[in-house]
Amino acid sequence: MEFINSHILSITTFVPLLTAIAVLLSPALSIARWVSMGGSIVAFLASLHIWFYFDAQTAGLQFTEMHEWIPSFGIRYIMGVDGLNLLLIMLTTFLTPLILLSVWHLDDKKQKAFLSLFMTLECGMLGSLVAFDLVFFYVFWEAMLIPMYFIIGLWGGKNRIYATTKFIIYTFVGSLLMLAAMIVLYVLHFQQTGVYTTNLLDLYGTSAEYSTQMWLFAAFALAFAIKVPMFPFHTWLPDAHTEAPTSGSVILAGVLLKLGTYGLVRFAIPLFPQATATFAPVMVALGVIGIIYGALTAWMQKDAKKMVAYSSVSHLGFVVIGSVAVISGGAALSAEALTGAVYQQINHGISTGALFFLVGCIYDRRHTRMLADFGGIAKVMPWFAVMLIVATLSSVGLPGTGGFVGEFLILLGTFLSSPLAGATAALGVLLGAVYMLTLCRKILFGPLENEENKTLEDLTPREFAYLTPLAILAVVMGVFPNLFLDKVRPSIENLANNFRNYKIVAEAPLESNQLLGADHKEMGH
Amino acid sequence: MLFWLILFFPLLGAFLNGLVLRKASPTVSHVLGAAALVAAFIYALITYLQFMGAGGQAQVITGIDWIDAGTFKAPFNFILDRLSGMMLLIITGIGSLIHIYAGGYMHEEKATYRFFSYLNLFVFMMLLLVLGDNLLVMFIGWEGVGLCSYLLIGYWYEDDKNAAAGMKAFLVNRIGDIGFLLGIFLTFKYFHTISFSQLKDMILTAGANLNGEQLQAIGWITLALFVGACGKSAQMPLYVWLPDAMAGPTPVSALIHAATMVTAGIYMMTRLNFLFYLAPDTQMVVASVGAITALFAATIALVQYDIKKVLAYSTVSQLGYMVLGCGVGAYSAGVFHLFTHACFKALLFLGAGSVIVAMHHKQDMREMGGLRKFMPVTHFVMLIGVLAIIGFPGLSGFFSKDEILWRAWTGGDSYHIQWGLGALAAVCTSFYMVRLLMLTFYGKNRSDHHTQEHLHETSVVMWGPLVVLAILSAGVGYLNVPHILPFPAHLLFENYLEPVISIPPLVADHWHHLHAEYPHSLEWAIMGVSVIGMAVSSIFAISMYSDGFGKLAQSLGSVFKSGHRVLSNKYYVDEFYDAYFVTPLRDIAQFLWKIVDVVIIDGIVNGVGQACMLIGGLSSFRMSGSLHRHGMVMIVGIVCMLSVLFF
Amino acid sequence: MTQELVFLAFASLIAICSMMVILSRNAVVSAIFLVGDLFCLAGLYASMEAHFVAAIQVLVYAGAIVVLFMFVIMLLNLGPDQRKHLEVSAPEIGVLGLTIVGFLVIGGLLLLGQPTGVTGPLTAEAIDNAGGNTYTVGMVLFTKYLWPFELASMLILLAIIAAIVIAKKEHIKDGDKRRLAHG
Amino acid sequence: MVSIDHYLVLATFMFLCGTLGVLFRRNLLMVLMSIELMLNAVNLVFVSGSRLLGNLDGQVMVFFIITVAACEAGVGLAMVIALFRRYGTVDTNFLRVLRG
Amino acid sequence: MNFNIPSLTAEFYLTTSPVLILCFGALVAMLAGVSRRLGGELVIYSVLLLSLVGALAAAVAASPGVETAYLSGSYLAGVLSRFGQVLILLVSLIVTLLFKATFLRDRFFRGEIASLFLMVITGMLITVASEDLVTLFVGLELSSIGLYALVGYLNPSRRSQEGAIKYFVLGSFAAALLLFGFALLYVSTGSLRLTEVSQAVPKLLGHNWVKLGVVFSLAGISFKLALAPFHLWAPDAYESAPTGLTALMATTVKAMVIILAARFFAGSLASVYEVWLPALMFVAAISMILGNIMALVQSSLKRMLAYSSIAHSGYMAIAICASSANSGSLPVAAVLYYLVGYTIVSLGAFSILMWLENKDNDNLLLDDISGLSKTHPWAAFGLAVCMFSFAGMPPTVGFIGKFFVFNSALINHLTGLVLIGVIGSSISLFYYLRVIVRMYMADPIQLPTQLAPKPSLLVAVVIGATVIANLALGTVLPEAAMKWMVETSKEVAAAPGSAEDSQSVSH
Repeated sequence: MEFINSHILSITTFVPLLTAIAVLLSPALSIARWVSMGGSIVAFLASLHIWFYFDAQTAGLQFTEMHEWIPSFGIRYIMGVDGLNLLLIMLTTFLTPLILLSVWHLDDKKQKAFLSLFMTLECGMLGSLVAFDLVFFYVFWEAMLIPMYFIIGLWGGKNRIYATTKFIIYTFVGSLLMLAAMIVLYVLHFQQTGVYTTNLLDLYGTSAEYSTQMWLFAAFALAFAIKVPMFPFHTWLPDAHTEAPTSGSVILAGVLLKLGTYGLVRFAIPLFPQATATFAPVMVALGVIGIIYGALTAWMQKDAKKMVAYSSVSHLGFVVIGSVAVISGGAALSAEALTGAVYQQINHGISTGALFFLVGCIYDRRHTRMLADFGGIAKVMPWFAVMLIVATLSSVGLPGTGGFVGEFLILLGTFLSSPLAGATAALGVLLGAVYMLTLCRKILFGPLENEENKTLEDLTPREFAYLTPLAILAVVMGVFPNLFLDKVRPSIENLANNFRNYKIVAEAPLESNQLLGADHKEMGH
Repeated sequence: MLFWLILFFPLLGAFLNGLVLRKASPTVSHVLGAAALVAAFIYALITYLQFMGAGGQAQVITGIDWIDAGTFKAPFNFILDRLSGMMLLIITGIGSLIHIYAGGYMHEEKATYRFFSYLNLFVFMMLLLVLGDNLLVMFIGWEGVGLCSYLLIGYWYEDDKNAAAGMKAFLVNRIGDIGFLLGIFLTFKYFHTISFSQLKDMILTAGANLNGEQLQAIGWITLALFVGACGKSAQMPLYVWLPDAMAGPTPVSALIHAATMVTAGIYMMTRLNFLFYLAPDTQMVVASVGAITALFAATIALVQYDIKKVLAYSTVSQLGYMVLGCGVGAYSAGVFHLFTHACFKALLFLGAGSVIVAMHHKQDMREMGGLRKFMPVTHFVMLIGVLAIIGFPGLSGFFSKDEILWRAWTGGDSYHIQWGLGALAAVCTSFYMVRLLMLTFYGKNRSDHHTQEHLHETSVVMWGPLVVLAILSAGVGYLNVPHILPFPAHLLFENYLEPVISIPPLVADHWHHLHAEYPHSLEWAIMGVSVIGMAVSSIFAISMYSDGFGKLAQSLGSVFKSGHRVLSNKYYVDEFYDAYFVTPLRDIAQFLWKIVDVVIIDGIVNGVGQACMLIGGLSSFRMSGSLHRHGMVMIVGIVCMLSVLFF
Repeated sequence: MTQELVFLAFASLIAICSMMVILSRNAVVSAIFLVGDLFCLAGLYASMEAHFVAAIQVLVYAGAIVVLFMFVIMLLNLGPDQRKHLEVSAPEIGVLGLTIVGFLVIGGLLLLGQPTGVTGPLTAEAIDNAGGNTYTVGMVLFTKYLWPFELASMLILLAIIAAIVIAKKEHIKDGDKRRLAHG
Repeated sequence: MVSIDHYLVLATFMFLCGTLGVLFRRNLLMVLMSIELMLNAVNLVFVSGSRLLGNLDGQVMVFFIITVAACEAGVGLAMVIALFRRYGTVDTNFLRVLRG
Repeated sequence: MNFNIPSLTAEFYLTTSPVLILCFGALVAMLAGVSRRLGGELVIYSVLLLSLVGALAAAVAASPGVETAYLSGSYLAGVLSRFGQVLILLVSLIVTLLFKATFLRDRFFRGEIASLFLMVITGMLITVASEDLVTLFVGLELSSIGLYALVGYLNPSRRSQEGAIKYFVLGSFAAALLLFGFALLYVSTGSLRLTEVSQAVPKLLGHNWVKLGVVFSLAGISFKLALAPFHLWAPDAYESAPTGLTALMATTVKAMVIILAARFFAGSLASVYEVWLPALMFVAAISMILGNIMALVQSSLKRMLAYSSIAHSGYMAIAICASSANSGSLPVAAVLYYLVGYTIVSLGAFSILMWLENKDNDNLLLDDISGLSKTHPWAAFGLAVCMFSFAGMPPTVGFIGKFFVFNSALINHLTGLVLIGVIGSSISLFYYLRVIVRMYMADPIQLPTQLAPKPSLLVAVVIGATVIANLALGTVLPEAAMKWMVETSKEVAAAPGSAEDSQSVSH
């Protein structure tokens, strides 16, 4: 038990990687499927362990794990969980088995590679969620791009190469700038304390000159803004989504984008509080523009998947403005908005994941996603209709679904921070309904005219199996949000109230701390 | 606890019908759906009686926590007081009747599980709306009923028009909902709570201690909430969805778009009356919007041919009255009209539904006529309904509408115009309702042979509820008889609601001054004007339409040709919205996508890449190939290095 | 004074010869001017009392290297360059100007720099006392620079092998046809 | 007195001539000769420096440079011959296959 | 007048034994090549292997732990020299082994070629172990002249001949530039020994001769390192050379010059960084931009890798820039780490190319590797790892190397250079990905020439080893390797002790 508690994060993170290798080595696809499913379920169970043993009373870092990695540079293997990443870890491990289920039927030659890449991707995502060392985080953050790159590039649609190249280069540019900023921060910390470290917990205390902070924040924010993606940096997303296979889209929308907002909350904001306060209006403005812009462009789309993709731009605009809603003249963040932002990340993962799954369902049947090719599907696929409507409602933030809780809290907090921004962002609620209902109407309703649509088969049991948990979760998260919010509250309040000088302590003291300090100075200095 | 069962049954019904019994026969769905409602009604009745037995003091029923973030708290708490108790009865009671009726109306459908599931869900949501103790629980119901309305309007989704109408309803409601949300935000920002009971305590005990900022905020809060009310209660300028919503099955129109959901705005304003009292400017806006809506919709209803459209505009108009009532501070009058309207408008809709069923789903009044012979019961109850709505003395509408108009007149000098608009609307009301009655039930039958053959009275499942509603429509008016009329008990209803309506101390003087005694003669005069107007316009309508579209009707139509055209096109409001809001928005969206996204942003992104390629191609072309070029580049490099170093 | 005159004479000859080396159309003429250049340099070296260097300049450079050039020129039987004008494009003329200006600046900069005053022990007198230039150079070469001197033998060996490898008559294939098509 | 400056300027001029020859003469033999010119300019600097500084390292360096020059000339002329054998010319304009 | 006559002790022979062994090997190979009977492939192969392995063993064993200068700096024995020599010898050994597995084996394993090859390596070993400009120059020329010949005439073709001539002419031109620089340095400082130069230079700060000398020297070094704008030989030479030699050039020459540059700039001239820093920053920046941009439009893989190597030289130059005053040995350690990483990755990439090439197709184009994942999955995988590593994606050594380089640069506030590096890396990702796209996401194109079907065991082992080393240095080994680099690079700043004082006798 002791061992498990102290290594649970490594287990959660690296079981998928081991699974990926096992998948590659397994002799037949049928075995590979079971291996990957088994691995993902083990990861899920491990994350459940975290969930149940997570102490909801503290804002501290739990299940910490630390090993030396490159001690000469003060780079360590540090993992930990607190309220800000707990839910995202759960979301990742929860979505993965569902996605594996959704590709169960595929049996082309490359499928084994797909499963392996996918498990690698899971490892990358989990790693970047739990890492508490800048460089360690960066390794996962970048390494994650590779499997995603192949997933889009190998299993994507017609224009997949353009899309996947755009995806990876866009992200890479931002990330490299972030890397540079990380190093600058690291140098600053050295100049102030005489210790080289990339341990995030130590770096939180680093104070930088105002102008430096601005640049560093800009670099971090750019990297995350691209990942999110925020308004002017979003154009990779529709392409990536349109071309990616269903499973890729689900994980992309479900988790990958969240890493951007997570990064904002975990890194950019607490590391550079002054700059955050200064940049907050810009971020909010871009977020609000994104909300409205994403919604309007989504409305115009003729391709169902592209529509859902643009909807992500809009929805993540909410998360962004929720993350940077400063109140009391920049002294604190709005705890409501921050809660909403953290919560909305999960909701978006669930609802948009479901939407992509659903679009995938009809794409599998008809090999088209053009809205014009559908209409009246509700008649032949009533259960599909139920699922689509549930997902739509969750996506538009109808009360009773998780989307509402998140959006409401974000809007509330933003309103407290800036009434104008809050009110404008609230327009997104309306516009969100505009395009989502358009989607529903064009697919489900209207006359069933197309001959090919008349013989469509309703959801198969397998499809049920991966859609139902999402639908149930969407409702549960809307009705019992406190189940989740209770876990994250201390962390969020800690960040919201103290972001000006943010600190988190590790619940279990980090081991091998004795290596901090003097002996690194000899590194040529 | 019984209270929870009231909520539970409709939800259970919705769940079973919607997700479990999808293969069940229509009868099973119907029985299940109706039984859930009847059970809810019974428990509601018991709860209500217990509640009144205990003295009718408002009580808060604590449920589980819902949202808890930062300082924001929104638990699932419910408030049971005289207002919500009454609404509880209206919703479950009238709801039960309509559910029963719906079985008959929908008997031709092959599978009605969806219908009854939505309908039950609607009742559940409506109950949440009226019972919620805070703005957010109310908002669940508020949006939830909107959702059910959306689903039910688009019930026959195979016709694209219906789906579009449902969407329109949802979206227009969402505009209002944004207002509602902003109201919530403002409330929380300035009062740090969104619970009705706490808010009420705060306002009433704070008395004059409210600071200026808070008072100003109240103005904005009430205005924002009123925007929400406009959406839900179909007021100008957001009423446009309601006429289109008639695309849904008629029981839906009766339950949602006449009796319950559309009154949510009035309910909400009454619930928060203590805030509205503190915002005189908002009240002025409310009253004006109500009065204008009342008249505006009534004029449109004058020339409609679709029987449900007439009723729809009539509903808008009547809602205008209620809003007017709230605007002039006569919340009990508004709510009373809500109550009576729920009865008679449900009756009218269901009656119209019977007619429609008999006419094989034809709704055009030009093809009806003379149905009295075929459908005597329906004719009789419709007659009562019409008389009730036009304010025929002695029937419920008379009392409730009269009270509102009277309070409008006495609401202060500035409200006389609103009274005038309301009175004029009443005149119109009697004209178009009588016109409806005449065109439908009197004169010659104008339908084709085939339809005529099958005309017959509907089954007891359908006319039974009608009779109950007719009795209610005729009788409930006596719950609130004005002082001037000889009756054993005066203003029972107003007294009943007294604990709910609470004028904050800050403005109490002003309102007591307004309520100072007026001469009875004035009250008689006001009432007289209404009654005379009603009588004249009714007679006019009877004479015009005694035998279908008589000469008079046609010549009037040709004389006021342009007026007629404007009215029958509903003042071109939809077209106006389309041209000035929807189309520009669509153009902007198209521009954003096609130009900003694809050309500008993506153009820059790809342009950078292409520029790199171009530079690469050019430089590799210019520089390489020749040995001497290589050397030259090196020399240029040295010169550059020198200049970097030396200059 | 004599020294200045000697320098002036040799320097002007060197300048003229250098220019002629690169300007003359015929390679043979260039080679002859190069020989002149080398002789003049040898003279300069001698005037600086660098006798050993002056000697090998004449022996190795003029006597071996340039002769090798001449030999090759004769072997290939190259006529004068047929081009009337230098075939240069506008950017190349720009580079020409830039190069000339650049080296003018470099010359100027060199003139601006003054000798740093670093002096070693081996002044002219010291060398004379030690046994003359050649002796001293030899001593330096075989003590301090013994290692590179030995390696220089490897270098020459390498050059010989390389020259053999390069000039060996061998069937040379056309190489990558696709690549040629690209070019 | 002839100062080091004179030698430096002369060397620079030679170096310039050599550079221009490399850059602008299309005859490979001329290019090789120009390189020799450049090396000689360097030698001049070394020898004059050696005298100025009072050490003989410069003259030793010249010795090595001459060796290297000889080697380069040998290899280069072998290449010229190989080239001529193939193309019948020593014009560098024929060296245009590799580019891009 | 006293001259120190060096007494060539056993210790001297021992320390210089790597060079001596190689020289001996070269002579043996040459002599064996003359004889028809002895000149067989196997004999030459064994001579090559024996001398390389021997030299490697000698290099590992013979070097003293403390940096010691022999013959007044002509031969510098120490950790850094050993590092360079071992790296060069290892790569040469691997290249030799790889040649055994390619279609060029009958050409490569001939006496004269083998002796040229060994002498080239000798030149490199001399260069990395020298702080005397004379020796350094001789060593450089030894390696260069040999390479000129090998590039063009190991497998003569029109293309390789042209490449060799261009390489030769430009190389000689650059040598002249380098010498002009040396001459000016000599004129101003009065010495040709780096330690003495470094002692003299601080007093001469701002002296035009020094500055000009540095500029010309830098031009020469930049040429060898293929830094833009002195880079244009590289694509031609890389493309025209047999791939094995390309690998050798891309890795060992770079290693040699980087160590030379580290001694030159980070060591001797560190205290006067104002003199060279702007110029080096200029070439570094231009290299990163131009190298990456020009690589974008290449269709030949080797040419693309050549431009990419230009860009990588730029990254390494960043770290050299960072080694300006008071920055200690960290930047040099970073550049050495980067160098090792780059060497491993390049070897991996070139050995895969060598596997795929054959007589008819010795210059692979992007078209050739279209759909490689279907025909040669392991080759595609290996090349993909190399590409991601080149691009600096974790968890490969490319990332860690880039991190160290950027790290050392930012510690010294070279933000602008790092930004340019970031931009360059972003551009570079595109062309590296294009290789992957072609291999994995395109279908095979029907080609007139087929790729070699299967790798020999040796090639497979080499590729596997590079991939494993690549990933290991990217994940678990950075610490250990970096420690080693730091130890190695400490010598750069310190002046070497001299072995002469105790060993010389007075004349």
